[in-house]
Amino acid sequence: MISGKILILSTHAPYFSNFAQDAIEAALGASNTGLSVSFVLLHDGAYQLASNADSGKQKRKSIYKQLKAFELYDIEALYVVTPTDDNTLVSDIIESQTIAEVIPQSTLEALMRDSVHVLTF
Amino acid sequence: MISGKILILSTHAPYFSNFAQDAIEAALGASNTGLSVSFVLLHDGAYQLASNADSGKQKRKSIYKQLKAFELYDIEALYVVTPTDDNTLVSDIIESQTIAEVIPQSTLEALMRDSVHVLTF
Amino acid sequence: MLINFSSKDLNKLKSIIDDRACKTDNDPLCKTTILCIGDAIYHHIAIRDMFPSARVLVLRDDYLLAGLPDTAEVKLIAYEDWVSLSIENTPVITV
Amino acid sequence: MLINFSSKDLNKLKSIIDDRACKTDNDPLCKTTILCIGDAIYHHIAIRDMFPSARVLVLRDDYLLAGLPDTAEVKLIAYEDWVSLSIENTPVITV
Amino acid sequence: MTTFVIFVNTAPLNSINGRHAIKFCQAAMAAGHQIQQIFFYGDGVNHANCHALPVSGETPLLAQWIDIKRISGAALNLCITAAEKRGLVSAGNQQESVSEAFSVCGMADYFSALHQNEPTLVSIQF
Amino acid sequence: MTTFVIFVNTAPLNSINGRHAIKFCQAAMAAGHQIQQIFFYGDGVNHANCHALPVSGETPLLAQWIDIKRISGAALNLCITAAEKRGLVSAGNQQESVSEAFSVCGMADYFSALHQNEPTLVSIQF
Repeated sequence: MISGKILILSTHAPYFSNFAQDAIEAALGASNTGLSVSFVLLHDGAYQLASNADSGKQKRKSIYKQLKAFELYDIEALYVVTPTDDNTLVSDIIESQTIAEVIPQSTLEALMRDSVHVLTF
Repeated sequence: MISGKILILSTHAPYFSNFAQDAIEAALGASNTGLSVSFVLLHDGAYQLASNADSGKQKRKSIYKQLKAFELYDIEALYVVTPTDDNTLVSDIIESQTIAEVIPQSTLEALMRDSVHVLTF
Repeated sequence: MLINFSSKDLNKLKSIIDDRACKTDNDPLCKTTILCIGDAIYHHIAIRDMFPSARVLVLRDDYLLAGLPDTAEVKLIAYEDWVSLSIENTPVITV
Repeated sequence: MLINFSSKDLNKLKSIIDDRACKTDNDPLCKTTILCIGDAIYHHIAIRDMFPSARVLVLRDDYLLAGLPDTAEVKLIAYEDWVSLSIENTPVITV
Repeated sequence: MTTFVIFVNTAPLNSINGRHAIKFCQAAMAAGHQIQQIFFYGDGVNHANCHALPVSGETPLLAQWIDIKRISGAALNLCITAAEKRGLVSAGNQQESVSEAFSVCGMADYFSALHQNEPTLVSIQF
Repeated sequence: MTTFVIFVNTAPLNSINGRHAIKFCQAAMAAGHQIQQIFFYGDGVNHANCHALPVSGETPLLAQWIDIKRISGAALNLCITAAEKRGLVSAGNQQESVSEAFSVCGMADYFSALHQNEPTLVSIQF
């Protein structure tokens, strides 16, 4: 077990609730404090990777752009977990994005077991 | 279409969120105003009929007792819809209760089509 | 009847309406309309498959906000259509 | 690893953990523990069937608050057990 | 012309439903319909908090509610029971964090509107 | 002895998780463990509202939080960003509806606690 590390799981679709934004702000806060942050999009969280979201026109703060800016804030790693069911909508989104590393569920499990602290949104 | 009527659908389990309580208070408020209220428990709302809930010991206001008191407040009808999937837990609860009239889904649909106003919790 | 469906819990929708009831009296005007909003937009195809007799629509703003592809397959509607639908299809039931 | 599961969205649980991973290295101490709390208590049997290698527990207070029958089949635990489990099974993941 | 009665029981941040309600009201007004009242119940009462800091770059929801009231004359009604449970109203008085555009009232204010025998009255929940 | 750091991001009414957190802390204290802090984030900040009217017959959650603080010395930390979004803190100042038992602080107060290299520190989210 290594200390000074945190794993953040983001499981909600963007914009329809505050969870995606809460997860991002928690990640930035943790990174600011010097923690090594691994951020994982899974379940409906994978929908946050849709890059052509109409957030600008609808005057919403872009979730995708905030995720893309993670590397500027020293966030160690941004992952997305391959969906377990065959959901073509989410598979298409994952395939066409380049900002998150695609990992299988077994890697997520290894990440969880190696973590001391985990937050889920 | 008849006016002065309202249909309230309660779809959540009791105690773990505020929805069951919100539905009950809305029903009492509507009845106080003289509206004819039909109150329907469906989906996870059927769990509200578990009469031996340990609410007293845990100092929670009993949902079951409030539903049981509906007739004192001139609430026209209390229904519970037969579950569509085979859920023995909820079937047992529905069978062992006597305060709500058990109706098939087709009756719920007729109730909805006959309503002018519907609230869902 | 108009059902505004904003959840991803399709079992909840199934507990409220049965496909057989989506088209009453064989009158097309009596068709049930299901409008997918919020989290439900991701499930509009599953909902259409589940309720073939219903009219299944999707709120355009939410669909575009999510960045989903605007294909011919999905029937997107604007807020002004939602207003008209609500007037023409009472009662309006939000789930 | 302890997973506090409070939702009825079993797909979410499945997206986080696979049954094969619930028992690592054949070491019983490495078993994943799933504690059903809140709305998840209604689904403890489905969760147990879904994760046969995991240890599936239910928070007693929530189970009794819901008025569900205390049978031998369900493993109910008290808050003091939850505290011990949390210490012995880090990390604690709340879903 | 249709008269709408709007019921909002979701919190501004936790749900997009409040935004739906605002855009719905704006579209209804643009089409010449009337908004009789917007009733805030449950977590919806949090829409009345005038100290809530809007996200930068986003139009504050509260300002949009007040605009709807100004243009349509719709009442912004806050359910007293729900507001008390959430600390927005205490001992019958609005906290200073409640916008003055909102009126604290009982559930009767909502349900008596439904009571009227008007076929052109449509109620919608968000 | 274990030291717990508690993270609460659900609202008092909308979820039972806050009650879980309280009973968990009480059980941990009874077993001789320490609660270092309870950090309120997201909708969890609503736990700090001292005007919220408790349900009759139920023990107010706020009183139980304050008891936990009194007995364990745990800080009740309110995330400023989350509190501002929900109108509990405005222009850096706590609204008068925020209980004095709570301290407004940044996320660093939570995350720096996790930073310490203590194997006996366990963090739990409710």
